[in-house]
Amino acid sequence: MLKRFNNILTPIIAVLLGIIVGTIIMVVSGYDAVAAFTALWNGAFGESYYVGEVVRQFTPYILAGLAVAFAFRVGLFNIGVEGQFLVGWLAAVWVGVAFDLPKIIHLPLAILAAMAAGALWAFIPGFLKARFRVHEVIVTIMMNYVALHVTNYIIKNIITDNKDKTDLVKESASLRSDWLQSITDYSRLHWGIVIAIIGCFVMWFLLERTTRGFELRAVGFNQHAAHYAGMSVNKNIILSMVIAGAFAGLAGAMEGLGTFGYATVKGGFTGVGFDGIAVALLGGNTSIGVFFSALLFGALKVGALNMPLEAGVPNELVDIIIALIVFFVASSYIIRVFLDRFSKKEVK
Amino acid sequence: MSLMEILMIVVPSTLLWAAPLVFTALGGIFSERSGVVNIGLEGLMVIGAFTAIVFNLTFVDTFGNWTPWIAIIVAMVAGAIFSLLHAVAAITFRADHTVSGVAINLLASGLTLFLVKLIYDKGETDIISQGFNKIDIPVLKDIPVIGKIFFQNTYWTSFLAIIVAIIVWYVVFKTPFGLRLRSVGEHPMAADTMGINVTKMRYLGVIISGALGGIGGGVYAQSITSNFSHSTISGQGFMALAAMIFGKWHPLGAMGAAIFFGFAQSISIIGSSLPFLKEIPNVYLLIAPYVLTVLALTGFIGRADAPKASGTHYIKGSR
Amino acid sequence: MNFVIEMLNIRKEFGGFVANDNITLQLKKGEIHALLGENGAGKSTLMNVLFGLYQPEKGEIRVKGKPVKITNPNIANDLGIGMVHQHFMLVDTFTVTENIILGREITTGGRIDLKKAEKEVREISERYGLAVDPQAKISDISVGMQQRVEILKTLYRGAEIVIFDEPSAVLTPQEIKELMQIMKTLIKEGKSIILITHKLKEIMEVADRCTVIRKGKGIGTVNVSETNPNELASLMVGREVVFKTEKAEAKPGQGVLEVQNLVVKDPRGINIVNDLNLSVNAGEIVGIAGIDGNGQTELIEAITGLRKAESGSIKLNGKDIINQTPRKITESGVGHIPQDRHKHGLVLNFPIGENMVLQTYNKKPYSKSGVLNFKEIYKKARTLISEYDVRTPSEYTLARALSGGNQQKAIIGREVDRNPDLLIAAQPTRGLDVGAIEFIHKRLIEQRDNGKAVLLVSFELDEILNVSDRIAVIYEGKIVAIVNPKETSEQELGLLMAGSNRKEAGEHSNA
Amino acid sequence: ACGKSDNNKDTSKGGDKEKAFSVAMVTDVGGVDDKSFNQSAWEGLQKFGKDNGLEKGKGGYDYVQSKSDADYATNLNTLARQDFDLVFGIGFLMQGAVEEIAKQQKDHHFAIVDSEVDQPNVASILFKEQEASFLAGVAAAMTTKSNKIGFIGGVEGAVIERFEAGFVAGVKAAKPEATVDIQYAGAFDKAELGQSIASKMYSSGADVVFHAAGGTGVGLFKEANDLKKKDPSREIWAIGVDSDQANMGPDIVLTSALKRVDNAVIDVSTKAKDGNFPGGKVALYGLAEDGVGLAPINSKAPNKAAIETAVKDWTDKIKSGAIKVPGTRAELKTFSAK
Ligand SMILES: Nc1ncnc2c1ncn2[C@@H]1O[C@H](COP(=O)(O)OP(=O)(O)OP(=O)(O)O)[C@@H](O)[C@H]1O
Ligand SMILES: Nc1ncnc2c1ncn2[C@@H]1O[C@H](COP(=O)(O)OP(=O)(O)OP(=O)(O)O)[C@@H](O)[C@H]1O
Ligand SMILES: [Mg+2]
Ligand SMILES: [Mg+2]
Repeated sequence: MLKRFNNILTPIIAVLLGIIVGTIIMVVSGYDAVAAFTALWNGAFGESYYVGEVVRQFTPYILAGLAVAFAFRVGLFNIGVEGQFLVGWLAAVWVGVAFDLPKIIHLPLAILAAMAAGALWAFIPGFLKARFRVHEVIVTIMMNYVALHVTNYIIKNIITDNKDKTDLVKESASLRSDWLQSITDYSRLHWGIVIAIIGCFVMWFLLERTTRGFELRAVGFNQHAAHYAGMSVNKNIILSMVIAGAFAGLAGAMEGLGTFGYATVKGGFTGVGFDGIAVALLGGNTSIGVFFSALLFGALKVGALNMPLEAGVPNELVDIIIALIVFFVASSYIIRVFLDRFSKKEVK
Repeated sequence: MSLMEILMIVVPSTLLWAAPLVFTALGGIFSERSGVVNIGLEGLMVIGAFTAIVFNLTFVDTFGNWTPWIAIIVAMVAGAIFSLLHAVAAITFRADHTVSGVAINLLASGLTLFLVKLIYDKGETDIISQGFNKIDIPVLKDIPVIGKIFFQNTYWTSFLAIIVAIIVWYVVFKTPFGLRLRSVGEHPMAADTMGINVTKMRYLGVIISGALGGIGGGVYAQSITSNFSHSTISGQGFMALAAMIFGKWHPLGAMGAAIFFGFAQSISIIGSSLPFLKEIPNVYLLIAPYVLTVLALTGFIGRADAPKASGTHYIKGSR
Repeated sequence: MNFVIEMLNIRKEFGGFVANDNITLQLKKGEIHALLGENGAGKSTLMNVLFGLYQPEKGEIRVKGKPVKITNPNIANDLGIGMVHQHFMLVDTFTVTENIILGREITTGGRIDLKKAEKEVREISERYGLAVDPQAKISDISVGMQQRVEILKTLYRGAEIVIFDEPSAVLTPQEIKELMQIMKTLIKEGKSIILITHKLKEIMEVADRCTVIRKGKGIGTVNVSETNPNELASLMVGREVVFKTEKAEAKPGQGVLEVQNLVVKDPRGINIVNDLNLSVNAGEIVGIAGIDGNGQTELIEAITGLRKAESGSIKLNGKDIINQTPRKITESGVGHIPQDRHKHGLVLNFPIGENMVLQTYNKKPYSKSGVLNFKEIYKKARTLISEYDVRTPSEYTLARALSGGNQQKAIIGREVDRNPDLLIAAQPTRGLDVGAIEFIHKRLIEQRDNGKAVLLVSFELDEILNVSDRIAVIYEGKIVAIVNPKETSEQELGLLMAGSNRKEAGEHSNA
Repeated sequence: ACGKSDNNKDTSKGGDKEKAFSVAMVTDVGGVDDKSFNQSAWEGLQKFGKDNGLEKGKGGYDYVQSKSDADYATNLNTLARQDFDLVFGIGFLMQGAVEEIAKQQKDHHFAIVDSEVDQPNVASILFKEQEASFLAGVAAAMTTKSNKIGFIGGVEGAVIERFEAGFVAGVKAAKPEATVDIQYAGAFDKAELGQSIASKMYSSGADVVFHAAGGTGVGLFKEANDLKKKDPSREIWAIGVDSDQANMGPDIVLTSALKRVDNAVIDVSTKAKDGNFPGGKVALYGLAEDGVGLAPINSKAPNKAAIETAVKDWTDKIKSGAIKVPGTRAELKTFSAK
């Protein structure tokens, strides 16, 4: 009981510690911390518009977080979410732009295309790992760069005629909703959040409740034992990357069919994939953890945009706070030690 | 273009690219050989780049020509100090090494940009006036053919990187320190029973990685970008990490891998001027370095084994 | 009295659990002092205290009469105490010499002087009769060799007192013999030895005195010359122990496993299993005797599908199963108690309950259309845990937290419960105490009596002789002899395992 | 139609007379000191603010820097919600976001730089970059001795293509025998790529290199400075872009192709303030509108005077419409300076 309580308390303390240290940094640098946090709060929850934006940001974070977490549970470190995300984004937009279909077919088709693209992109490192034992970290890093250049090339030379931006996806492939926008005062909130939440559930169910998940987890913990038990280690490695890639591709679809509605040529990475790593790790690589850490990230990121304007505080401060929170969560062992000591004293 | 001309362009630019990656990858080797996974190399480079540029801008009038050299020493110290965070988290607080490394990356970029805004009241620094410059290496530059290709229009830092890689190889494989470092990364309990202080060795490994990562960042900023902004270090730390793995945690291997990355990059740049590559759409050249790396790993490098205990915590008395 | 080491009233706790409770052990100069106790009795803990890895809560340690505080292994080394650990403390990727000099490197000009170090290692190894190749990599040498390296490590550091923690658990009979010889040599050279072992025979053979501990408490010290194995065993367990496992005559039935002309290559391309023929019938236990490295592991891995066979045939109940997937083979009726329970047998980070369905999770009732049924899984786990006496706080406890013996019981429970036609047991009792061994042997025989075929691989000749109905001797990848346990002796087996042919072996043992 | 909507706006907002006209901008991830168009835009905004007695901050003039592409819309919207009368989106990357927010915030004015948004409350600011780079091409052609000239582009796109086409046209016009080596880095923020490309160009004989590559171009100056430092007698030049980049290397920066985003920002702001907001229109800024230009020629340039004269000539010809500078590769093919 106490242990479970501490399990919940530890991340909360980590968040508090992050905020405290962030405050100290602000005070030392001569900024008004109260104004900064007020601005942060207002920028995240102050108006229904910002709430909508937070949820909008939260959506791809969940899915990118799941993409990292899922692979992690099978013992693979998927740094390639960014690339899988980009190809998913492009695929969704491509289908969204190129076809004219009823919504009931078009939207799922576009989403499936994104998942398939992300899955394909992740299949390569998964396959190379399984077949040739090539370290997935390097391959996924390299695949990120390849994705960036290839998607840029496709947007410029294949989807458009030398333009930097595709057309808007057709209404029939859009996740946007006038209703959601109207209740949040024109935020870009879209139906993707429903998909992301389903994604959380799917990951949980798949890993914890199915025989396939049993295999994946077994492979993650001990490949030899999994092999001994008759599971195909290679198949599960590839499968885990493919599923992770599908999550990442889905995250891309959120941007392509929801937030933006188009794809553009990019000068560099979006950062969503890399934030996904932090989201997953902060969430302990569980789906429920990813859900909450994505929410925290989304709120902090969106709220931060308001800080320079309203409080004159650089929004990098929020990056510092996020980093500190990750750091303290990582160091939760030491927090636990303190908590244990504390609770022991209480008992006595 | 003649082959000679091509080489005269490709080789120095390869080495220029490679140098910061070599330093940083060497840093990674120290950390991982001691058993601490260091995905925070990117962040350490950021700290190094930031420190070097700020120092350079501030003290260029005092130190003149020597400024960039002193700046990389300062960057080295800053990287070492910053890496202590990773060490404390990963070793003493038993944090997951990867999580802690990610925190280091996030913290480094947030903190440095915050400081840039605080110090300069804008999003990026000015351009330094004294960076690392192109040089011809005296004497060696006159060697026929070789001299022209390798020792002209090049940078001292490139050669420093190669020399440091050789020194690191010597230290890691030929000295008691190296033996102990490696033993701690392979089997910390065995090292402990031999009276080696596992915690101390791991701290040293991480701190040295911070120092070298700092140098890597400082070299990068002062020989390539000339200022510090959010995009100064964008992925080089991960490339260094890749070089380390590619090089199988071996200093000379990592150096070779870094040079290979540099070479692939240079080819992607010069490619469009080579007759036989001219017709190829640019995108193929842009992705060439990354695809080549993957192919190389798949084709003839194959499996790479990390130090056995890397990523684990050594808790005295546990089994 | 001339004690080199005195551990007086030592108490060591692990977060409330008392592993050593007021234990006293006194080591005379020049003696081999055995330390005996069940699994988990606290032997390793006591020795780790002596070696400076753990700090005792209470008690005093004296070296040559002087009270000392041993706060880390360096101090132990300086006091002349060396330890050969139960689980080897060797860096696989280093050479023999590097492992030995680690922490006490010989340098010239800041650089490790490997030449000089190798020379020194060679000198010591010659002096104590511990032949090793100083330049060999640890991962390339046999377990017996590795143990020599461990011993050399202590000698290199000038140890006067050497602690051996279960040194024979991993050795072949020949190697054990050599080890006993080595210990005697050490004593002759003026060293003193503490020996932890579960094998009473070894104690009787080499030890001078024996201290017994039970559940963390000291029971007492006896002179070996004044005692016998039965007395030692009952001191240790606290009750009478039966040694010879009771079993009825085997009633072999039809052939279950038929291996013909099997060839398996190792990664270097050498035929590690070389044209091997073997058959196991229903209702019998066939024991494979052999020195480690003669192809036992590969043979079993080939039968169970964990390793690719090059050629030949493996038939189960007449059906060819060669090079099928482990899943197919398991499902055609093979149970496998693997040699390395941590590597293959268990997912240590899974609850023990989930480990119980490691192969059957995808079958009814444990899952239905791909969805797990935890209720059924844990129900099964509870049954097996009580049936096989697995001592665990609960079925939800991670397998990692169980002791080796209990992990092994869990695996055996799981494998036997699947009711396989062929049960393969590789080193099923390695490192276990007498009580646990007895339990496991009974279960194997029970399987046989139920008309199943059992294939037992063990380096323990006692075990082979005791449990098997037929013994197949493996040498260089071939079955070189099939003998009847009742008509052979340990000597004969030993010689066969070393490659002498049947006739020679028979002559020798007769002579 | 556009004019009408403007008038509507003015009447609707006519009530609060006390409220000063306020204006703000959203930068892309570059920030206001990117030594490129964000910086230039911000300088314009600051100047406008000062000239009109505004304070930095709400109700005056301000900017918000985006941290990713996803932030554009949020930032534009935030500024509109803070009741800035006019909000600039700086850079073609913001096109989609501006279009979208403009549709929602119909009674706010927006402007987009470097792209077109067809909404009644959006002014699209485009530049005739080709005219500035044409002049840069003339300067380059008249400076080169090797007759080899380099062009480094950032990411391929319409804007950079205008720079490229104009530059090549300028070179051809002034010195038909000179060749231009064109290479794109694929990024606007990779100085190392710029440096490697520059290194390649200089070592294969080019002696003047022009960049239209934002931060990537920093590498060009680094390389040129390096070479110059190593061998001061070597005659090599670099040409900057957007703002006057002379301070990037007093010895090597020949001139810069100016894109006066600042002027355009001031112009549109002033018009909006005066009630003449060019909503729904494309405001095109070329040499004639003082929207583009060429920075002063480096005083160390060998034939500075001759270049200045030539530049002056061409400027007049372009302004008068006597020649039309090509803005695409296709147009370049048919271009002739005669
Ligand atoms: N690091 C530890 N943390 C907690 N408890 C421990 C630890 N090490 C040992 N113990 C406890 O101390 C008891 C004694 O363990 P020890 O390893 O000394 O037994 P042993 O006599 O060597 O057994 P074996 O014959 O299996 O080697 C164990 O039952 C275990 O419960
Ligand atoms: N870190 C630990 N925390 C708690 N208990 C531990 C720890 N390490 C070991 N133990 C306990 O120590 C006991 C003995 O462990 P050990 O691994 O020595 O078993 P063993 O019978 O010797 O197995 P093996 O055959 O693998 O040597 C077990 O009861 C185990 O639960
Ligand atoms: Mg023990
Ligand atoms: Mg044991």
